[in-house]
Amino acid sequence: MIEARNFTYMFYGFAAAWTVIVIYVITLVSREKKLGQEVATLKKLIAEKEQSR
Amino acid sequence: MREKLLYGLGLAAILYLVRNLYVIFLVLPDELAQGAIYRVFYFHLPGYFTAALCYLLAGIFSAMYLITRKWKWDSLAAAITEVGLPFAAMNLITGMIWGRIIWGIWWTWDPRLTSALISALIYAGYLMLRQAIPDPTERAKNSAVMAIFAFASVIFTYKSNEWFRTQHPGPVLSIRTGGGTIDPQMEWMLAHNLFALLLLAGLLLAIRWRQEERQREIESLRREALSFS
Amino acid sequence: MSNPLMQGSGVMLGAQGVWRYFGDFPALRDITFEIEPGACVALLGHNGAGKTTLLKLLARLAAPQKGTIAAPPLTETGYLGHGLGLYEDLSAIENLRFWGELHGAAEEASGQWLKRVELDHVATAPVRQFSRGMRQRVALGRAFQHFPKLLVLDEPFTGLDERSVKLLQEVLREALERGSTIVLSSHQIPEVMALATRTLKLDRGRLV
Amino acid sequence: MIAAAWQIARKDLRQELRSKESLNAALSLTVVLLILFSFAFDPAAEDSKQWSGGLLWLVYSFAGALIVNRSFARELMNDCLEALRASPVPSSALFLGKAVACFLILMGVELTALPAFCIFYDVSLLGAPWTFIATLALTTWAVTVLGTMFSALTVNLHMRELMLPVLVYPMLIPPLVAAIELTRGVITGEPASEIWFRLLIGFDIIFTALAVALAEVVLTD
Repeated sequence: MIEARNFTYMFYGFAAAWTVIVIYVITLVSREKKLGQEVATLKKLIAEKEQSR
Repeated sequence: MREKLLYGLGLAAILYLVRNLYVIFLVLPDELAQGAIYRVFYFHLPGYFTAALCYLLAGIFSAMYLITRKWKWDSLAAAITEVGLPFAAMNLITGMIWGRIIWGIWWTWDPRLTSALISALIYAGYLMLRQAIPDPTERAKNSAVMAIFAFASVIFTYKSNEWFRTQHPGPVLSIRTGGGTIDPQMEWMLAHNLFALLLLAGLLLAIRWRQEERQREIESLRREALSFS
Repeated sequence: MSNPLMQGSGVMLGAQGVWRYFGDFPALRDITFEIEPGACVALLGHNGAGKTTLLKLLARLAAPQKGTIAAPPLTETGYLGHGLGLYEDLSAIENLRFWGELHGAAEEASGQWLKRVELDHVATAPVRQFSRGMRQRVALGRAFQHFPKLLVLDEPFTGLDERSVKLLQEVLREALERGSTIVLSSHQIPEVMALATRTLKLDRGRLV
Repeated sequence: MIAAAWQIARKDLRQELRSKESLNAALSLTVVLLILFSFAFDPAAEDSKQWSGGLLWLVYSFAGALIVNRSFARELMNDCLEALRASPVPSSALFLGKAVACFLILMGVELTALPAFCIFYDVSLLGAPWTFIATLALTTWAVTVLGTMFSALTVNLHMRELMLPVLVYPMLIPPLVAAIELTRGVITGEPASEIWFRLLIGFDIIFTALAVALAEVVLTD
């Protein structure tokens, strides 16, 4: 169905569109991890403080 | 429960997009004048609408924050602005690639392109402002005000640009033209893909929103860890 | 308008179930109190207990997220925060006139204040050239020159030289005699206790 | 309200005239930029009349960023901003007073630098002086009203000098484009479309109203 005319650029277009989304999803996932770690350390810190009081 | 809902939403969005890609590539015919390249249009236009909807909602959520002073609106506004930007980037990049073929240049200072770029810059500025304010209350308040100004100037830029000559193709959707300029089959595909992108944006929003709430939780935990010592 | 002759004029001052948050973190938790007109209240507590936050609420610099604050309007409030609130490039008299105009003080009040704090000879010199003690004496005028019914002072004794401490005690006593209500926070317990008619103590955002 | 706004504006102007902090900086920046641009773009070129108006507005908007930056920043020393908030002045009056002071200072800088521009780039604005003055006033107000608002929004940031232009310039593009087109019309003698004036006036009205309405929110905690 697809003719060859401009086919490469069409491919670039789709690749670019999806790369943007994929990169964003990757940043989201990495942030998710970082946030989880941070909550854990802070909660530990506060628990230690409560004990030492 | 919420986790499962998110996974479900993600799966639905991906399946829908795959189905749309199949139709775009293998079912729909080429456009006569442009050949295969016209297909980026199925992401170009829905990407733009998704971003525009995000901008609009960011303005509404920010106004809601200022009225109710409930944190949820602040987090929602932050999340949706950020989610809107990749879709704006999708719109700009596919547009540039299309322009390279049809106009022979990557970029032209056409009013519509310019206003799309300016809007993206303004909202990137909004995210920068959020990053720079450490106090959560001040951050929520000031960025909500900025979002309202941003929305006003996006509308203003867009409207003022409509007055000028443009080499960008005019409206094609039948809602604006009264029908006739676009094959109904193609228009249906646009609607399908817009729906798919909105689904994806909704999923990203849900994830980002939760992160924003957790970020605030971290800030108050940190404050608690540092105080009363 | 405030009038020095309105002896014992009552002000409504108090808090009812007040909460104020930093993010999700409550800096003030369920604060309720009432202050009778003409009282001098010392607000005590450790650093970070919420003293400054509470004073800002009383001076209507901020609003609570929950609960209500009763306080006189801004025209009848004198607020002195951590900063002196003086413009370095303007002279002492220009500074006082500016703040006086904004608060609706009488026109001659600024000059009288400078005479009162023995700075009338340098009234036209820019504040930039003043020593710290001199600045503090000018800055007091910002809160006092319009004879407010409510004075809200955040750590007014901190960093004052001896002369200014005496002066501050004097003007506070005068204000009390005029019928003003005073709320102040302080670390200098002896100086404050000489004046205070009652104390409020904050601990971790709670009244104790 | 107007009286209070004027008191604030007078105080700001007096402070600025004493210290000349932003006046000197803005004025020397404009002159330096005008000289620098003359190397990038040849003022003797035939088409110089087409772009010299745009260059002028570029330079003016840089000067504007310097001036509005100081507007709320000058209240930081000795916590004057807090003292102002504790005073009975309505926030909208405080905002308007500061915006008016910025407007007058920026107008002063622009008018002082104007002869240098006319001489360096061999430009005459006398063809349509009133069009130019109206453009100057409307655009300067657009720059100062939005700039002062963002000066208030960014006043507590460490990087406010950097943040302010990044946030404000994209929003100022429509009025600056209008000013460039109108000024080009004055310089070349072929009057620009009236639509640009409407754009400027519309921008001024909308953003002044928005800023005054939101001043209360921005200036109270």
